[in-house]
Amino acid sequence: MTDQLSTAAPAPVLEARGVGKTFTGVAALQGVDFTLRAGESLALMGENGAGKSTLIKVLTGVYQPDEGQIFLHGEPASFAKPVDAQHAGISTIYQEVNLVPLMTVAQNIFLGREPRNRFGLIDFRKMQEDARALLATYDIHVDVRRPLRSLALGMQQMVALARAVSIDARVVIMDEPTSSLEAREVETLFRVIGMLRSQGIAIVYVSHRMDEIFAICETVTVLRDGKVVHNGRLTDLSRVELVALMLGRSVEKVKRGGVTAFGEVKEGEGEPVLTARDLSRKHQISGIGLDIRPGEVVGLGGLLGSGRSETLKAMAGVMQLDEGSLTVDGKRVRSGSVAAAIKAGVVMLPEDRKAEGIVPNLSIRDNIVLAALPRLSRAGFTSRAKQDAIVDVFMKRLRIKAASPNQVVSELSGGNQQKVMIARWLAMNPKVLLLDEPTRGIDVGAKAEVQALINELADEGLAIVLVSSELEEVVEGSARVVVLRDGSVERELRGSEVTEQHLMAALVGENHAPADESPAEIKERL
Amino acid sequence: MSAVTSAVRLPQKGAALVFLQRYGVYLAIALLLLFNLFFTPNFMTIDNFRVQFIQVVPVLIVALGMALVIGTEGIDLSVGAVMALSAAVIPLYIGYGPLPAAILAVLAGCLIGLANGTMIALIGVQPIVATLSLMVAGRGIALLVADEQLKSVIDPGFLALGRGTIAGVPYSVLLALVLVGLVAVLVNRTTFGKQLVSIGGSRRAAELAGLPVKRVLITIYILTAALASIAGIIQTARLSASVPSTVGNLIELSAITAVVIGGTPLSGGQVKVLGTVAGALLLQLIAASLIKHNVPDAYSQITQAVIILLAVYLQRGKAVLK
Amino acid sequence: MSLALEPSVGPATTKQVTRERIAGNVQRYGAAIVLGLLLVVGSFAFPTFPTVSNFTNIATQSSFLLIVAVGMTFVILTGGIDLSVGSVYALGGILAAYGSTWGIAGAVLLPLLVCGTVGILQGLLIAYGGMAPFIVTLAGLLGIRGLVFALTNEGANTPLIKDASVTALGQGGLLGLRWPVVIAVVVVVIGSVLLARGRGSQTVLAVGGSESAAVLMGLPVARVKFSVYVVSGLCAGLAGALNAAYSSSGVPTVGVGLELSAIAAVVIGGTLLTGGRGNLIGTTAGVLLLTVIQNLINQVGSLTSSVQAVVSGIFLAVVVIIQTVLSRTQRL
Amino acid sequence: TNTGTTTGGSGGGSETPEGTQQSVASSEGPTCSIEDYGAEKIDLKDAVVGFSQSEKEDNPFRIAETQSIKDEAEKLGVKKLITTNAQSTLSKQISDIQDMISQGAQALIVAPLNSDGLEPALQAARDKNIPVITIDRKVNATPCEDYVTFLGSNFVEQGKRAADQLIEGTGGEAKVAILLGSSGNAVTTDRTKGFKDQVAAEAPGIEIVAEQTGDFARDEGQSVTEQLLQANPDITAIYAENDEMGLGAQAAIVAAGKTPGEDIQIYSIDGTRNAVEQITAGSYNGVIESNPRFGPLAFQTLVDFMDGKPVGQDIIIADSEYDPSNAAERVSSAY
Ligand SMILES: Nc1ncnc2c1ncn2[C@@H]1O[C@H](COP(=O)(O)OP(=O)(O)OP(=O)(O)O)[C@@H](O)[C@H]1O
Ligand SMILES: Nc1ncnc2c1ncn2[C@@H]1O[C@H](COP(=O)(O)OP(=O)(O)OP(=O)(O)O)[C@@H](O)[C@H]1O
Ligand SMILES: [Mg+2]
Ligand SMILES: [Mg+2]
Repeated sequence: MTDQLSTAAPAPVLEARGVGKTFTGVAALQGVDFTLRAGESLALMGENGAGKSTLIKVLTGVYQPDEGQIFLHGEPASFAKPVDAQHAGISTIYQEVNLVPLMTVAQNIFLGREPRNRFGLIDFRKMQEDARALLATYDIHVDVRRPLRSLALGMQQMVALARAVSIDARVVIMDEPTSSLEAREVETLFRVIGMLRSQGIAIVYVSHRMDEIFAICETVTVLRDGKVVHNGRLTDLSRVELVALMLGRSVEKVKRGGVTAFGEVKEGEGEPVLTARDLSRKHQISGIGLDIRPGEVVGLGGLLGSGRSETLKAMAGVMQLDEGSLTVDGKRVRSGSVAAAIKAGVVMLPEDRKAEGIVPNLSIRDNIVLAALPRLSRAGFTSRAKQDAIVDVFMKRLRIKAASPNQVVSELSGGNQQKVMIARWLAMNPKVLLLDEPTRGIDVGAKAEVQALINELADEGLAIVLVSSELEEVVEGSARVVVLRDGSVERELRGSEVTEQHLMAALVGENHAPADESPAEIKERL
Repeated sequence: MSAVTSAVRLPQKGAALVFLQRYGVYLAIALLLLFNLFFTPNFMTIDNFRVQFIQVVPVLIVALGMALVIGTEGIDLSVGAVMALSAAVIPLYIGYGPLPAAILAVLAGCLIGLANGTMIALIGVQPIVATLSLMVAGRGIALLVADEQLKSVIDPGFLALGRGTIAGVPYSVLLALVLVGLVAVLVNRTTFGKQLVSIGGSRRAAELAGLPVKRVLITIYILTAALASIAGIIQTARLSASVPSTVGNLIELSAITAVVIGGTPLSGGQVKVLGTVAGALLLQLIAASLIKHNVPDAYSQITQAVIILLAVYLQRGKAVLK
Repeated sequence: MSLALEPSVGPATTKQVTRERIAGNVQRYGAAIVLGLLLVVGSFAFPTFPTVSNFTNIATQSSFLLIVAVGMTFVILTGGIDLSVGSVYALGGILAAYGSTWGIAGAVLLPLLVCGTVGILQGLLIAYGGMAPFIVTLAGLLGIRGLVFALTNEGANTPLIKDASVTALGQGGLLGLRWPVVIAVVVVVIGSVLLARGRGSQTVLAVGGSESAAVLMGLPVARVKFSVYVVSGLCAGLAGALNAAYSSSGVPTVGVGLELSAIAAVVIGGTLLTGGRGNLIGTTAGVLLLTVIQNLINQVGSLTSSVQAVVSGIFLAVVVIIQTVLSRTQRL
Repeated sequence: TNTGTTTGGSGGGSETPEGTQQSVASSEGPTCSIEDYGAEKIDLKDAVVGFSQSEKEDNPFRIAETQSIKDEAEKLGVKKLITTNAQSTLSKQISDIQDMISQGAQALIVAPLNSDGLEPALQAARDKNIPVITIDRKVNATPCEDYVTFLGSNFVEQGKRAADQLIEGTGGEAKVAILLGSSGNAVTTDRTKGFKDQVAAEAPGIEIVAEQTGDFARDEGQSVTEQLLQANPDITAIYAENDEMGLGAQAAIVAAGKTPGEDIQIYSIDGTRNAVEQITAGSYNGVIESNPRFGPLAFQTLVDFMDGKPVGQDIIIADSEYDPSNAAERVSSAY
């Protein structure tokens, strides 16, 4: 396959030959050959922990390869630091948003290349104007003087993207750029990628979302367990074949799974286990009411910044409410106390795994049992046996890929970290599970497992609230969808209304979706 | 900010370097012992080691508490003042017997810990300034409690804490060993210990996981103060006098140094109890070697600085990036 | 229709932004606000407090610490710390005295050269050697003080400054302000401009805000970390030299505990100890606060040293509590 | 006692036992009068007097010194006495003095922290022609110009006398360890110099085997002595530059299983009650006094000065000494 390509293909811009990288005990990359040609858009695929991020970090000077060589325009190159790669025209959006939360949006975009006036001093006015203008080209309208951390995660990711592509680059590498974007932002992103490609800029794109891969990439490199298992044109592969390659299973086996792994969903019956009334907090959400019954999955729909995360945080006690009440099984839960919420059986998987989820220096085991620890201890003394029992179950059930439960969680791949987070909350045996982007950054295999798990948990009687920026996931996974807009409930979709058309129409504030319009058409309009 | 450690790592090192990183302190101790074996008369004697162990006890006990605080990404500058306060309280109540006096001394110290903890956990003051204010005020309070006087303590039961031995091992050393054991268990085997390092690792994540962050923080500052009070009591017994003006002066720096040399990063999220013990011992050995060779103060300070740098340089890479 | 396509920015965004901005300013100038309150209260309580001569004293007394604190602000903004400033301050003083035999140039350049070198060494170990700032500068605190004693025969010799032009640098002045005050103001102004709009200023903030992000963004992290320790060394040396000129002698024991005062001033001034946010106006207010607290204690005039310690400790606590509460409004 | 504690020192309380008053040992040399200095004549009764203490009042010497100044000011009916404490920080002492001047102090008594570096403070006083009397530590400046006069002990002499005591007590044959005061402190330098010079001159049989700083603190003195005794088991005498370190050394000697006062002799300087009591108990060998009660003499000098009488520029007080022959009878005059 590779031969066919090379005959007519333009010269390679960035190459890796025989690259190997071993972390203490884990061989993250072994003899990886990788080629990126000018103007090419290449999908880098693989399961969680396959080595995608590691390869990117080796290519961009964050890590030094243990063996092998990097070539830039055919010349051997070695990047001691990320800045060297940047100077060589390689711009990267790393998997975790890597910006400075305390600094403003404008500062973040122009860090390291601030516009100056004639005295050599930074010209903030110009910087803000430029930032505003730059973001506007991507349809982002935020106050660029605000600190980055005040933006929702998806918006932060858009800022990171704007920064990366505004640097004059020959190669743009994106490690899961869409993981916290929803449809509209993804559209914007695609537009940007189209622009880049038309300028002959080569793109490396990592994502676990198949649609996206097939929509924008020409070629694909598949990694499995640190080795390259496939290299070629994407058009030569079907989805199923690609998944099979990634997972290392036969096509037949993979075929049995559907688009999403959700089974039949049904509305819950009986008394609501959780009742939220008039949840309000100044400037964030107002008057939100929800009833969640045991055994049902309720989706929360909304655009970026519509207040989905805030609603979950309000119910999980993370956020102090100005008004409103929350009752679980008829008992009032004190607002603003996570402990009280957990005690009542309401737990939340936070959206920002890096800042709010993992405790980076602790082991997988400790991270999983973190919340459940008091239950697994006697008189304050921890019991290793009890912990191991639980950790074992979840590591197997969620297929967490790690050297051992003792491995430090920050060493795991992004997807596996997410699974650890899910395990933490499942270990609590909650009554109500609030999931903010549960499949963010999770590979197809694991995603299916998580989706199946959500199904299964609902069947077992758990009440679940699901926030996802993938419409497909919300629609297929939920029995009904509550749509938020500007911090309050816009609409509720039930039964047959739970379709992508209706949801999308509701998102933009149209009460009745024309039934004859297809999702694609609506996407088009957006 | 501590959550980002993973993103940037120093390049991997060879096995020898990994060994040095992990065992840097112990190696430094061994080298120093070796040096003394050859160049210091009367060093390798039981009596000498007893002296070293007795002298290291206060710093060690304070460093244990400091390690806990540092594990939560905090710091406690007030430990010296707490020692002074507990020393000041002893003579007031020694008439009721050594034990009640000691208990009251620890309680008094804990009040400072409570003040620290409240300011830090509930109000959100940065630990270094919160404890700095109590470092200044605490010693003043201690002196006022003591009526600005130095008092001899002659209760034989109390003095035994400073002088008595079991099978040649001084009580104070035994007490320190017990405390090391307790802290090690606390850190490694209890819910509290795990919560402590989680807070240091990522306070936000700990909060979202429903941990009682504020309670744990307050408790830790109180514990640290309690340990410092015990150090103050031991020091008082050893001196057979309550000297609130000088006891524990600058001990916060020694304690922090011991903790850091022992491999606990100042960025929190880890507590190395054994390393802390080794760190304290290393400092003690450095001081002893310099005094025994009658090195003038100026050069002794320079030498200490160089040795500390070397010991930490050996194990750098572990705690570098915040 | 196009309206519906505007991104959903949540209700009352502009109001929120205004609120954030006000809260930001309260935090930025929290120390200055507390300082203002203290000045008013002090003026009512003690008639001898609001006098020109007293304020001149306060200014002079603050100037040395302020110069040190400016350097410390840069260090703390990167998330580091410099414990060596007290010893470097003493070294600067000694060297100024030795250097004064070559006149004013020697008295200023010699300390700057050597203290800058101390900063360079510490900066190298921290930025390129990957060592923790706390430990490196703690060793600096010990080692440099040792060096000071070694240079002065265990502190027995105090080199004196005889050159009139050098003593004039400490004692003379401009418009009723002593040179150290004038120089401190200049240092603050230059520092503020650099920090707000200078090359590398954004990297300083970024390193403190998130070092790994700064590395991944390709910022010159090591260079900036290195530079701030050099700046701090230079500032401490300059302050020490000015202080020596002011007191016509290089006293080996000055500056003990100065690092804590400087750190306290910086933190009270609203700079986050973890780095990433802060400004020199705050630091200036922090330094003045510490001096004014001492001044007010002296105004009472009959407190014993123990009571003074208690009062100033509690004062400090109250000030940081107020400052923290003021700035908390901005937390998200 | 049954309380298990003893209290050291009276804190220089109001009862001043007979014989504790400072007396002038020498006041020869040039004098200074109010005309010479150029100050304005004031009546202390309606004057504001400032006292700048150098170190914290947390040790007997400083407590007694401050108390004695306060007591005497009260006795004389001084209108207002402002006291400040530099807490061992030179810059604070400068500020303290400046602050007192701007508060309207008309006369100053200063216990300098350091011999050098007070220039700006003295200058500020000079600018307003405020008379400054320095006590206990001498500043390197011109008397009757930068300040009026110095009252205090001769620290070199104290070291010399301690050497004399030690030479006599040991018969001129000893291995001595010196516990130095804080580095960079003029008192340390002088007491070391006086001692070493005298030993070199008078007692070739005395060997100084170690000199290490104990920072004038009891616990440091104890730790250092413990180390030294281990390394040099043949030490027979200790010279501590203040009583606190001497008492620490005593505890270390006991811990090492030796008898203080006999196996190892201890000499120190200060004259605190704790140390003198140890002499009476036989486990301490000699103490050279450094009398802190400057109040009466300082104010007397000030009064004389204001009355237009010439006062000595360099008034050295007579320090007594304690040894086994007189300790019991004179312990009451210790502070
Ligand atoms: N710093 C590290 N230390 C130790 N092991 C590491 C480190 N970084 C990555 N690994 C390991 O290397 C392997 C590859 O990880 P990598 O992050 O490249 O996966 P990935 O393909 O990007 O996965 P995901 O899709 O989940 O992001 C994993 O097994 C991971 O645990
Ligand atoms: N475009 C924007 N401009 C300014 N602020 C925004 C914008 N988008 C979001 N925010 C801020 O983000 C917060 C709401 O985000 P929230 O996380 O609740 O959204 P969400 O619906 O959960 O979206 P996501 O799932 O992408 O995070 C609000 O505080 C809002 O101020
Ligand atoms: Mg990845
Ligand atoms: Mg969200």
